[in-house]
Amino acid sequence: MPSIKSRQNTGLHIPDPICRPGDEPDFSGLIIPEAGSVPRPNFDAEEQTLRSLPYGLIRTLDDKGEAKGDWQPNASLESLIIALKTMLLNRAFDAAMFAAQRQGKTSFFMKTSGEEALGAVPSLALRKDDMCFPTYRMVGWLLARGYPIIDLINQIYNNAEDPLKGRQLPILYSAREYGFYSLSGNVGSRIGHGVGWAMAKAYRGLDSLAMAVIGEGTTAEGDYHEALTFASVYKAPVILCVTNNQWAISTFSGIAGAEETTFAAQALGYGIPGLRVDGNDTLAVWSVLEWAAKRARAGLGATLIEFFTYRAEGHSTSDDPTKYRPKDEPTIWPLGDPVNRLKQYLTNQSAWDEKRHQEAISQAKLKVKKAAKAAEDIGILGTSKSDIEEMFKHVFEEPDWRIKEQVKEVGI
Amino acid sequence: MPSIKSRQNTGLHIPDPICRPGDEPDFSGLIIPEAGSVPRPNFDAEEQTLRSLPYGLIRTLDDKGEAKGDWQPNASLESLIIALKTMLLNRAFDAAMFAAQRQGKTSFFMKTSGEEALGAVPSLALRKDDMCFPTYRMVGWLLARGYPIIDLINQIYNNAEDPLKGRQLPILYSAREYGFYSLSGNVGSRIGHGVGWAMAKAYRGLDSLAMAVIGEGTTAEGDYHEALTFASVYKAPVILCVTNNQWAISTFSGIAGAEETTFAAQALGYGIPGLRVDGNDTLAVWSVLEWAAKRARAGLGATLIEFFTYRAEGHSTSDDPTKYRPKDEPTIWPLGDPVNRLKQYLTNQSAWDEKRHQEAISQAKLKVKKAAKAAEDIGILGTSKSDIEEMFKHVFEEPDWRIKEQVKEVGI
Amino acid sequence: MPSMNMIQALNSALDVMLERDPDVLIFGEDVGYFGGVFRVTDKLQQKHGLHRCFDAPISEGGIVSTAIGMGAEGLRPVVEIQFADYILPAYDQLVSEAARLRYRSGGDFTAPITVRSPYGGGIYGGQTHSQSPEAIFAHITGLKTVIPATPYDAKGLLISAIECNDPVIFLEPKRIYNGPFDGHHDRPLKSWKEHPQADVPEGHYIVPLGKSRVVREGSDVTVLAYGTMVYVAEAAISETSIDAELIDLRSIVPLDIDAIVTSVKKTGRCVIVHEASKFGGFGGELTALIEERCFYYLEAPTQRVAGWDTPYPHAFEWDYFPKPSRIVDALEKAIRV
Amino acid sequence: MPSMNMIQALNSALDVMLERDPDVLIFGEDVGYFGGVFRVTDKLQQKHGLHRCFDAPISEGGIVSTAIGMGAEGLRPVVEIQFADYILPAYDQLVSEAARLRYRSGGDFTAPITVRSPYGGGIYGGQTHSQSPEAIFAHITGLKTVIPATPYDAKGLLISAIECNDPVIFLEPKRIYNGPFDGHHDRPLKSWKEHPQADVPEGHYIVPLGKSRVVREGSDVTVLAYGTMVYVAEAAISETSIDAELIDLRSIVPLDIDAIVTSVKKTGRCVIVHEASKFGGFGGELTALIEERCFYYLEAPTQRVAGWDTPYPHAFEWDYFPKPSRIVDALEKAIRV
Ligand SMILES: Cc1ncc(C[n+]2csc(CCOP(=O)(O)OP(=O)(O)O)c2C)c(N)n1
Ligand SMILES: Cc1ncc(C[n+]2csc(CCOP(=O)(O)OP(=O)(O)O)c2C)c(N)n1
Ligand SMILES: [Mg+2]
Ligand SMILES: [Mg+2]
Repeated sequence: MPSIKSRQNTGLHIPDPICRPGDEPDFSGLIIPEAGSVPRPNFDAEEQTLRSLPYGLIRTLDDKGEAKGDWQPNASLESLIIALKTMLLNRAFDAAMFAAQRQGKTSFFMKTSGEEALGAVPSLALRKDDMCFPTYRMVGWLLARGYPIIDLINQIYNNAEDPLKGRQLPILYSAREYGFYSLSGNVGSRIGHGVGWAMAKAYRGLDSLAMAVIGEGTTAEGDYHEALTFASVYKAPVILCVTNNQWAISTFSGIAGAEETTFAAQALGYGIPGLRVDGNDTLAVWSVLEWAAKRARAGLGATLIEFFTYRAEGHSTSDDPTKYRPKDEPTIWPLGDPVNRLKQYLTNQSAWDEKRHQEAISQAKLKVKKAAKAAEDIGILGTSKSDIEEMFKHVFEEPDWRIKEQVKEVGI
Repeated sequence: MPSIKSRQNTGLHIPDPICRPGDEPDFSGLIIPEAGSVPRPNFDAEEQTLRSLPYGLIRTLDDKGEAKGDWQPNASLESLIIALKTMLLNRAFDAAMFAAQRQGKTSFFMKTSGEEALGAVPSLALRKDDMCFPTYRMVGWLLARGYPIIDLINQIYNNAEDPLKGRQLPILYSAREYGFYSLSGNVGSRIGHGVGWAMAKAYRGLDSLAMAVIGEGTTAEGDYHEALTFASVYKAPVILCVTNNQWAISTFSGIAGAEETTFAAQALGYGIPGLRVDGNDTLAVWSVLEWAAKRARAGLGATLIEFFTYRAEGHSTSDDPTKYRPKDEPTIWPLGDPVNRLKQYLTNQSAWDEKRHQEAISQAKLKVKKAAKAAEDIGILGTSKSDIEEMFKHVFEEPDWRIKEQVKEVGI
Repeated sequence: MPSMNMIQALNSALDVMLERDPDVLIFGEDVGYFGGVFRVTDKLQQKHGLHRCFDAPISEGGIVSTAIGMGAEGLRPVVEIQFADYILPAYDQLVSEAARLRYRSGGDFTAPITVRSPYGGGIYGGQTHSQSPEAIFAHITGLKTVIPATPYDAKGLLISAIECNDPVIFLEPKRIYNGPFDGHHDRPLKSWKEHPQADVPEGHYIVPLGKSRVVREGSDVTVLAYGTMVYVAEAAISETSIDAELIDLRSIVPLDIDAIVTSVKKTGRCVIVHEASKFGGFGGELTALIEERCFYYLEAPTQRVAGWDTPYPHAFEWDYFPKPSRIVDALEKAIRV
Repeated sequence: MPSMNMIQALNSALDVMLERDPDVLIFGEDVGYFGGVFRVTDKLQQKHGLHRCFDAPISEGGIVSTAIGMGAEGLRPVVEIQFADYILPAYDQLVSEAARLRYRSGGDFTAPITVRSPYGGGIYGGQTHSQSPEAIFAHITGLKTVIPATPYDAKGLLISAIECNDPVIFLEPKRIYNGPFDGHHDRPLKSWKEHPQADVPEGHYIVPLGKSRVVREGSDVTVLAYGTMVYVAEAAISETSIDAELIDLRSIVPLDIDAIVTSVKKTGRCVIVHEASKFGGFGGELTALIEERCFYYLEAPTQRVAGWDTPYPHAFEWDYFPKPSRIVDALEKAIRV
């Protein structure tokens, strides 16, 4: 048995990020192509012609907020303004709920900071009959579609009006009518449901689609490969997305494979297009979704999209990111902030200005405040909850004798 | 609810092979590059420079049995003759054991027909301290290393000398001393063990490696992706191989994704080299293994190799392939037969001739016959088996009270 | 009425449901053109179309996951896992997703899927083609687990499972696909032909989930079994002069607790038989339920006859498989006092 | 002797083993630089090196699979699954591979791995951070399942698990990481500081697998518990005048059957407590074992107090979690006759 010392001469490679707390944050190794430099193929291009896309980075908005190149969405300025407002609402919502958790009104919360475009934009770019299989950082999808904020907060507070009846951890929403599939604490385990859903739509001869999203850390789960395989084999009308926000709790993306290649490159293994996109660039995000949706609706199958972004804050209310990465890393993220970049673009287009922006922020805060107040009036975790019978419902469609006996035992 | 009829207008794509029983077999869609046409990069080439390899097909032996191009193994003619003899032995073994199953001497058997190179060659090309994580079609590995044939048959007959003590289905061998990891009926579930084993070797600072093999059908399992992920992230010294023999029981490779791209292309998603090789071409197989082994031992990490071959007979003794594919498909497989091709090459090199070939066949048959006779003398399934105590051993290192009580209950 | 073996009965159930309900579709490894390694889906693709019954990649997790998504959308997928031993890669999908979807979404999404899988031993399948995993499903709230023991039940229960709006694990005792097997492996094989339970109607009918079947009435002792063990127990009983009441549970979730309790209160004694390893198996739950509900009626400890606490060993098939003589011993023990 | 909470005790066990045995290494999600979401591996990477304690991809199947390969080679990997709820994607690897490797290879290969995972409820973790999956491991031949309930045991049992040549599932009751929790969620939290079982030696010592611990001797009724439930049961007992004998099982495989039988024969009554759902839970097996071995000593039916047969509901945490009053009821029922 070799001594411990000899093990120090290990040949085992363990990826390790270049910066840790106390170090100067450094993104100099990041290659960021110019906005507009990636050409946009026809939506029905053969996969063989698309094999360089995973290694590029589709960007539309440049540093000055100008839209460059082919990847221009079919989105009106009005709808882009809605996207911006949704992101601002998302931010106000996150701030309020984060504070509420700190005040003990709920047990847990997760913010979307830095990734706001990735909830709002797909919600607007896709159709009402499409279904999103989201991650826990996509509340923007619901906000964009007008889901009542109070219901989000009722769920977070698990109060008597919680649409999920107190059964779920905060933020694990479900809203079928809004195209938002049931979340769960397990990461990755619903990506294949998106494929199955999409196959069902194709089976019915309909042209609606599914979008299923996973974090870059979670791509290591077997579920992800299985979903990609089924999507490819059956040409399912599904848009599979990886939100590469560089971090998975305390773990940098190198532990998920980012040292070796891009996440979009996974597409090559399944013979489907793989797009790598600046996730903080609303126009680019919108445009790639349009492209992939057109492809899916035309029966040409799945697309994999890597949204390249940055998780600007902690993983959740249980996390302190300064324990494992430089404190100011978020502020120097070279792809900027999705809100600022869209704001700049709309301002350049004379469709927006600082005053309207501040108004929108105030309105967003007010909306959230009102909803939070109303929800709080109903109650918060510990002071109000659904009827205890709800604990026993929906295990099955009809309760069996075990449930019936246990309901009695509880004395309901 | 749309009527059944409207469902006939389904948009769901289900891959279906072009030929079924009764059809003329047809491989005209198969693109087969000329032998020698794929250049051999340096073993330490950067992954970025290797991205076309998964779309080619590395071939060395041409139709006339001449060795072409850069992918030439460092194998002597003597060792190639050993490979050939091993393949002939494999064939004799398969024939004898298939017949034995038909005669009721065992419950089950699986042949290697058409894939003989893929057991024998790695066994010879890799080192004694390397470990193979095989599929059930790789008995050639053991034969090449001189594992006693009688012990293989004792295992298949589950007789009193069965090294696995009657616990395993026939052919699910385990032979640590011969670098052959324990097989199991579950497909795919040991590929990650190969990665773990390789990581252990690297951890110890050793330069031995693991080779882990999976069928093309089984690549759809999540285990496969997880193994590739870990292999890539930790740069494990492992050679991951996909035996693409076109079929998974009755299912053609299109159901595993072959309609969309090659299996070697999966490598691109992990940033590791992906080689696609004519699996019936002994020289090419040997050469790619050398290349990948050199890379692994140098600390450059994993390689994925697709062995392109054809399962020339039924899946197992339980299977009749004429139920789902044209009867004569095997005979027109355009990449020929590994034995014939190597024979032709060695003959061209004046290292072999028909007479020696026939002698080798006779010797192989004799060896197997002797071993089978000796094994049969010990006993066959139903007439001889390990001590019944063996049923209860090795559940744990030390039996707990349950085992002890049950041993008593059985009355041992 | 046609006589069907269990495979034909299952095939008929699938055929009927494909015909009746356009939302039903079937997929799994080798189930399409080939019709399944046990032929349960034979000719269904040819009859109903490529998209109604098709092959799937070798990915049990992917199969179940895809089925859940389809089920959430509104289809009623029926998937086959080639052997129950290979259901484990899909265990997370079944437990964390299928079983929990209705509850966690407040009924917003459901998983009306059926997961068929041949299970159990006695076919020289060795460690990985012989296991009986029912206990790991019985413990999971939100899953139903059904195990037919006759062709009639196989069809009627499978139709019930497909029509059920909850996820159902449907375990098919493969040893009795072709004939009832009484555990005497050295005697001639029986076929279903002569068996009254092989009279299977052509069309649609159901056997409700959660209702057991009294195979044989009796007053000395209650015997609880399911799957192949129903016949092994029947044989064992017939080899004694004990007047045992044999109950085929048919489904372990929902469990027909009333029938069990009524019978045990009548007989005061109970023997439970299953193929799975004893420790932590479903027999423990049954024993506990009986003790909780029939304690003052019990005249002897409940006996469990089960597989040993070892993996399923190929060459020791008949040493491992709970054989009639072990059940006879248990019956005698149960009535001794 | 230093006072340690359970996290510190576990950390110390890992530290000791990394120091003693170069074949020991640790990996799992977030266990490296950060030291684990519950801090159990805090500073181990910094102290022992990047390759001795490192982060893994989010892939529980991959983590266990990799560990098995390392274990087969000769290393002793200790892996963390961040929450026991997330162990399911690795279930096939644990059952079909880790548990079976020694047996099927005739001892040629073994899997001396330890799979640590925080489990159980009472922390407002909701459905997917609160489950107790021990029953699905107990049924699997070839796996050991260990559940410590004190800092002293946590360290001694973890060292035993790592040194064990069989695969061990090591479930850590996360509710008592920082202090014993008696189920009275509305009372002030206790810390380990004052607890005698928090005196934990710095160095190497073991608590053997398969030996239970008598928490409290008594003669009226035997109470079997493990994990957090040991303290809830202790509180319940103290709220009655019943002289109960409380046994902390410590490991459910191997199970200390002798201690259980001796105690139940003495008291003639038994209450079993676990957090997992009742149906098909480990309490069923315990009840059956006791009935089989102590039937003629039993004066009342064994009582099971367990989680309801529903998923673990976030807002109903304290309605779901088996609380002292439910155990009090069971104790009273058990001694009534
Ligand atoms: C199956 C499973 N394993 C582990 C966890 C614990 N966990 C929750 S979030 C998370 C990190 C996910 O990272 P990523 O996929 O990158 O998503 P992000 O949080 O960055 O959006 C982990 C490991 C889990 N919830 N489910
Ligand atoms: C986990 C698992 N699922 C399913 C099976 C049943 N099965 C055995 S072999 C096989 C086909 C494997 O095909 P492939 O991977 O192409 O290997 P080949 O037989 O062609 O060598 C299947 C589905 C199994 N053994 N294990
Ligand atoms: Mg992330
Ligand atoms: Mg194959």
